[in-house]
Amino acid sequence: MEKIIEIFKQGIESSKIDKQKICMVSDIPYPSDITDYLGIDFFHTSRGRAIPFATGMKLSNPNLKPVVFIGDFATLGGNHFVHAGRRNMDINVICINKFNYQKIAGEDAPVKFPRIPFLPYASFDEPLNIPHLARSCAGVYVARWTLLHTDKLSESIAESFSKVGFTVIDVISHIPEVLDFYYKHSEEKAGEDTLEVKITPDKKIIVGKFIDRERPTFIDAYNEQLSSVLGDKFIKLE
Amino acid sequence: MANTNIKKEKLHPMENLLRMDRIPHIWCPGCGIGNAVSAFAEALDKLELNLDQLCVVSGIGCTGRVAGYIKVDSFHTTHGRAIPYATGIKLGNPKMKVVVISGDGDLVSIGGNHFVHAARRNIDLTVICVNNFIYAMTGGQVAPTTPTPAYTTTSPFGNFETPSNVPQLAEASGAVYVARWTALHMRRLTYSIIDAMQKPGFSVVEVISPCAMYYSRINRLGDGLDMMKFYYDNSVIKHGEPTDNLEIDYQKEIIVGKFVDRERPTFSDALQNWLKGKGG
Amino acid sequence: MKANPNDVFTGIYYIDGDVAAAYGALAAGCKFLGGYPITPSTEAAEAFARKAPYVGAQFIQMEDELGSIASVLGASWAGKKSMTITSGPGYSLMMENIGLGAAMEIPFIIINIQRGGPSTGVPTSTGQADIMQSRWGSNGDYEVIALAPDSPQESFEFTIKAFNLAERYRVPVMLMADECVGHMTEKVVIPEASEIEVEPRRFYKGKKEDYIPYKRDKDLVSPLVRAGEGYKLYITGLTHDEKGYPILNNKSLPDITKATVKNKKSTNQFLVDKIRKNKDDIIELQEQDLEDAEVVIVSYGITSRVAYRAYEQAKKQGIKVGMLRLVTVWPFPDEKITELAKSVKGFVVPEINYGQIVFEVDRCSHGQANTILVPHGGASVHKPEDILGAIKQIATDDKKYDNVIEYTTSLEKLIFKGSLTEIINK
Amino acid sequence: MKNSNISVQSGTHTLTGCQACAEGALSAGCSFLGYYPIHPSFDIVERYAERFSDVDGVLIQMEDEVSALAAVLGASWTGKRAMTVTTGTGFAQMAEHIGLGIMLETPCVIVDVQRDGPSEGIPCNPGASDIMQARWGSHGDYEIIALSPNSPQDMYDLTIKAFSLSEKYRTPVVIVTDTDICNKKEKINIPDSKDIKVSTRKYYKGKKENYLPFQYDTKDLIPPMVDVMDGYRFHVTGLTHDERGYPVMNDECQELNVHRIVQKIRLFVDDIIDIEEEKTDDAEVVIVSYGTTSNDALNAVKQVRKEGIKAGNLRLKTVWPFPEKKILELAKKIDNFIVPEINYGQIYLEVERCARGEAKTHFLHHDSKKVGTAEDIIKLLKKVTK
Repeated sequence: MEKIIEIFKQGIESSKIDKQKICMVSDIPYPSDITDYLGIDFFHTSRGRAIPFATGMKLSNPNLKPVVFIGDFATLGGNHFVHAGRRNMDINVICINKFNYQKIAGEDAPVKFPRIPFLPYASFDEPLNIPHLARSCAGVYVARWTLLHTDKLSESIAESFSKVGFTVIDVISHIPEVLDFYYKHSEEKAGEDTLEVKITPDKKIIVGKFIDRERPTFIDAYNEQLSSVLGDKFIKLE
Repeated sequence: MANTNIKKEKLHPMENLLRMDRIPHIWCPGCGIGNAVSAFAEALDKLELNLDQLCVVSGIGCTGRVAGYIKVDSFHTTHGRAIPYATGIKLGNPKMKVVVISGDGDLVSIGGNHFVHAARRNIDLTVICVNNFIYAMTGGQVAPTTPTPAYTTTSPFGNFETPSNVPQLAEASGAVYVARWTALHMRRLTYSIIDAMQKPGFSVVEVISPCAMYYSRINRLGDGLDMMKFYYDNSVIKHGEPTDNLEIDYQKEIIVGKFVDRERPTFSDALQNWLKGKGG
Repeated sequence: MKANPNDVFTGIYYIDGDVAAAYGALAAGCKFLGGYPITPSTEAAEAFARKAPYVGAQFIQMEDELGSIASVLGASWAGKKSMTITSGPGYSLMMENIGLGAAMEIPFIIINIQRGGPSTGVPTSTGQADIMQSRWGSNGDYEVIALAPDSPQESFEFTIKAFNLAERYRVPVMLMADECVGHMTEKVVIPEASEIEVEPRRFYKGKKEDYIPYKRDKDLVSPLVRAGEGYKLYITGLTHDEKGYPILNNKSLPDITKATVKNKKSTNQFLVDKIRKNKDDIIELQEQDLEDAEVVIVSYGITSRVAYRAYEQAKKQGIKVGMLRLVTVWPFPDEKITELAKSVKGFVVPEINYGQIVFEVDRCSHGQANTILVPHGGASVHKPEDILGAIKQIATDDKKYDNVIEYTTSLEKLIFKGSLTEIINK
Repeated sequence: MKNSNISVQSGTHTLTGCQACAEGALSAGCSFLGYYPIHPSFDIVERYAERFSDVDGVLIQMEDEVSALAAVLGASWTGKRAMTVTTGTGFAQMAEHIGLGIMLETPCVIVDVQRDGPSEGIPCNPGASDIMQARWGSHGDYEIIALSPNSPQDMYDLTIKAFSLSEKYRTPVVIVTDTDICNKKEKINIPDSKDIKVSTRKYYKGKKENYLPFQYDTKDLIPPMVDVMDGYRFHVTGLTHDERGYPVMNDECQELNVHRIVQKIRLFVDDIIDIEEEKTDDAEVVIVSYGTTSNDALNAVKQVRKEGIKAGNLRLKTVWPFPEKKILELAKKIDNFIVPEINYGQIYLEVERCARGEAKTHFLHHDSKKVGTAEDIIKLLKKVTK
């Protein structure tokens, strides 16, 4: 099983959340034994539409806890990310971030990068600063780890389950050699201003938990606003 | 009419910039979009650009109709896709100055992703976003910018969603110039547009505009001019204010000013550098 | 099953087709609407938003149509009857996810209030040019059901019918209304809940361990479960086998997925078969004077109301004319047309487009009868005189034609001072 | 053409279908490629990325397919030949902008590398199930030109042809190909640059003041075009417009606009349609095939001819517009049509329609696993000729 899934499993188990209520929604296919391995439902949607899919699930059944895995997030679903954050949908987002940098903190990567046919521009098309975007669109929990920060990542996942609202964990992943290189050049700075955590070739990769705050979720706001206007006639969303 | 050398009286001070054969326009009395167009026309006048090299692209909506009234090469495209369309024009012909004028629903809701990514790439576009807090063309639906708890036709019991903060989104995505003015800050708005157009890179000017027909009618806020005055009187100019603080509350103070003005290599620059590095 | 009285706003109303559709959806037990404003469908979303809090339904205005349809798919898997409502351009944006819905076999409905196209077209006026798109718009092979109402009353009734068909066959159902129906205000009678038949969702009833997501009953439809109940669902838009596991091409797979590829049978065939084989149960037609007809008008949606006028006028003039109205446009009644073609002289197909369903009619008639198209670009409806003209043309012409005849409408004559063919030949 | 930079690598090369497509685009002077990466179309991008500086081209990876086509349309108005590449799911997202391309009468080329099945389907298997989508995928009424190559060489030729047609008719042109052809490596011949002929779009030549972006009474119904920055200060809109490009929303304008757009293709079908016939002169049964299936069909014809069955093959190089007359002409001579497709019946319906009951039409589901084999076709051929 993929490493992130193993860590995810640890996260679920240490969080004591009712496993049955978790729905994993992703726009990347995972091996079909994932459902047995994790013991949860898995939905593979069309590219980029995992977040709105999860939004629909959450609103139809507010007891569910959708977890969205997005692959090379940065592009297709960006808008849904921004707006789900704004609404504070109770969804946990895990971004698998596979960026390519030959150079980190001024040091060259020791390995040759695999050929990436998708990104002829990878070397200059700047990647999004996902934690900062998540903060700007009002996510309640924002963290970043590399895949090699196994324990901290699984703790983070467990913690995000205890949060109510839109949580984002930016997981840096790559082929093992590169990942090792990234890991060595990372630095933990909890609570760092997200503006500063942009990944650039001349700085270390900053990891850690950046944001942890409270905001009413979409469903709370909906229930509150409509109860205040309609009173008893309103059937609450539960 | 090619050889009429007789000097006619001008029908409009901006006659050479507007498509006079399409006037009267479709906007309601008291709408702020007209102000934005005036400010834009004024800016063009002051900039003394070669208008042949200017191109205006709009999406759909009330503000989307702006392209149809400005007498330059103008495109009225599909809903939310003004920015990618403009990206194509800019990259296809880098000499062009491309301006996107559209509304909040078009740019931030359906076009949010394009907004984010064009800013990230830092494509050399100027975006003028007329924010009237509502979808006016379709009859007053809730927009991502609608403050809580304003009433709209699709939030008949009051809006409960947190509104988008356009300058913050622009800044977070990487825009190099971000400013906000209300529709009555005509002079400042004009100079802001001039600045934005002279700045290479993705620049955003947000114009807070009243919607007299829907937003103010549903919420009983008076006519367009009342609202315009209200926004003007309740605005506080704070240049360089951190964009976190720029959320707009319902009928409260609005912070305006120039918030971001920074330098980043544009897409074309980065592309050229990359090509040089490749030896090409 | 009868409708829940709480969901039904019984009474006599004077409302437009959009609002009627929203009431129909609520009556059918729809509990989720993910929408995005677009003229001319917005009134339906507004009506839904006004009523939703009273019946425990949820309306959300998503950031775009791509998002709204995806949220509808999610909501349906979470166990609620769900729908979205849109018009042409939004419908085009939904295409990818309609395919996903068809592949995952999710019951949901889309109400498309058609407007004049292509592109932005004429937002505030009518059109019928998305009919073929509703059948073929997404990539890959799938079948859908499409209904075409012609009045606000039908807009109410067909929405319920659409939900019933969607739940019955686990398939996306399109309600292809048009701007005329959507914005037409008429008397609408909403009956008592006890008079409304509602198809409940087919929930799986067996043991949890034995559940196989795409194991089909006799009618080729498989029962559903809700997400979040411990069934460990694996649902994907990739081509999948009975268990829902993806079937991938062995050669070019990443290593992780290779292990899971075994000899599996794709379920794609069933996506088309479950509709094609149940066609007779799905298709609904309205027939008028077909027994001795020489000319048959085939129409659907708002056009059938105009065609009816032409039909009456033709009757008066002694032409043996019949009417065939397609209540369900898709699946198409192939056999019915083939059968009619043997006995009639020709078909008249008025459409607010430049030829879509007319080609289907022409195909099914196997060259046995002539087919004449009365085209119309949209933004208004046909003039009955044009349809009448076409009826006369086909009734008096004994020649057999090799292709669909295009009737030169009065509008075309007016605009182009003749027909476009003449401009070219000049 | 203002940006007529073309880059032709004349000679014989061994290329995959994807690479041939990129070479074709470069030979046709395509200088803008907007795309979103999706399997299996990215090989085209890769090849193009290696060489795009030769044509002063621009290559941009947009954030999704919706914007990829939007950017292509925008670039086309700057006078560039522009294209985008995608596959079924991406093509579905482009639906809205195909409509915009039609409405603004913008020349551009869309390459759809089909894969098997609806939605995500089987990404690596060939399919042919987007054929109807290419024709009907966007809302509203329009006609489209779609080409279907069957080999890398054909891919090269048809890509050039696609640019030619799109420029000539001022319309988006779709190349519907599939993974099989795109991954197949074959020898292809790239001719001398002087032997490559690409039509250029019709530019407006009259007085600036008199320019009408959508002039309707031209002889060929195709209005002349200008580029941005030429100083015409024109306005175009996706709304229904009059000759000036200004939105006017009534049925007369709709007729003026949409009917002309539809007829500018329908009235020139004879010029557009390109078909290949194999032994249809004396045939009793004709296979109607396109794309990769046509190779299998040709094999089948070859084999059954040895056994004395009079079979022929009609290959559709242009799938849309559909060669109605040709089918009817054949139908009158023969008894049976066989339509093998990697789908559950799409072009079959068209053949059935055009045959007008003169010949029987048989559908064959040529499963994607069976691509490269002709047994099922031969079997059916034998069955119908018995």
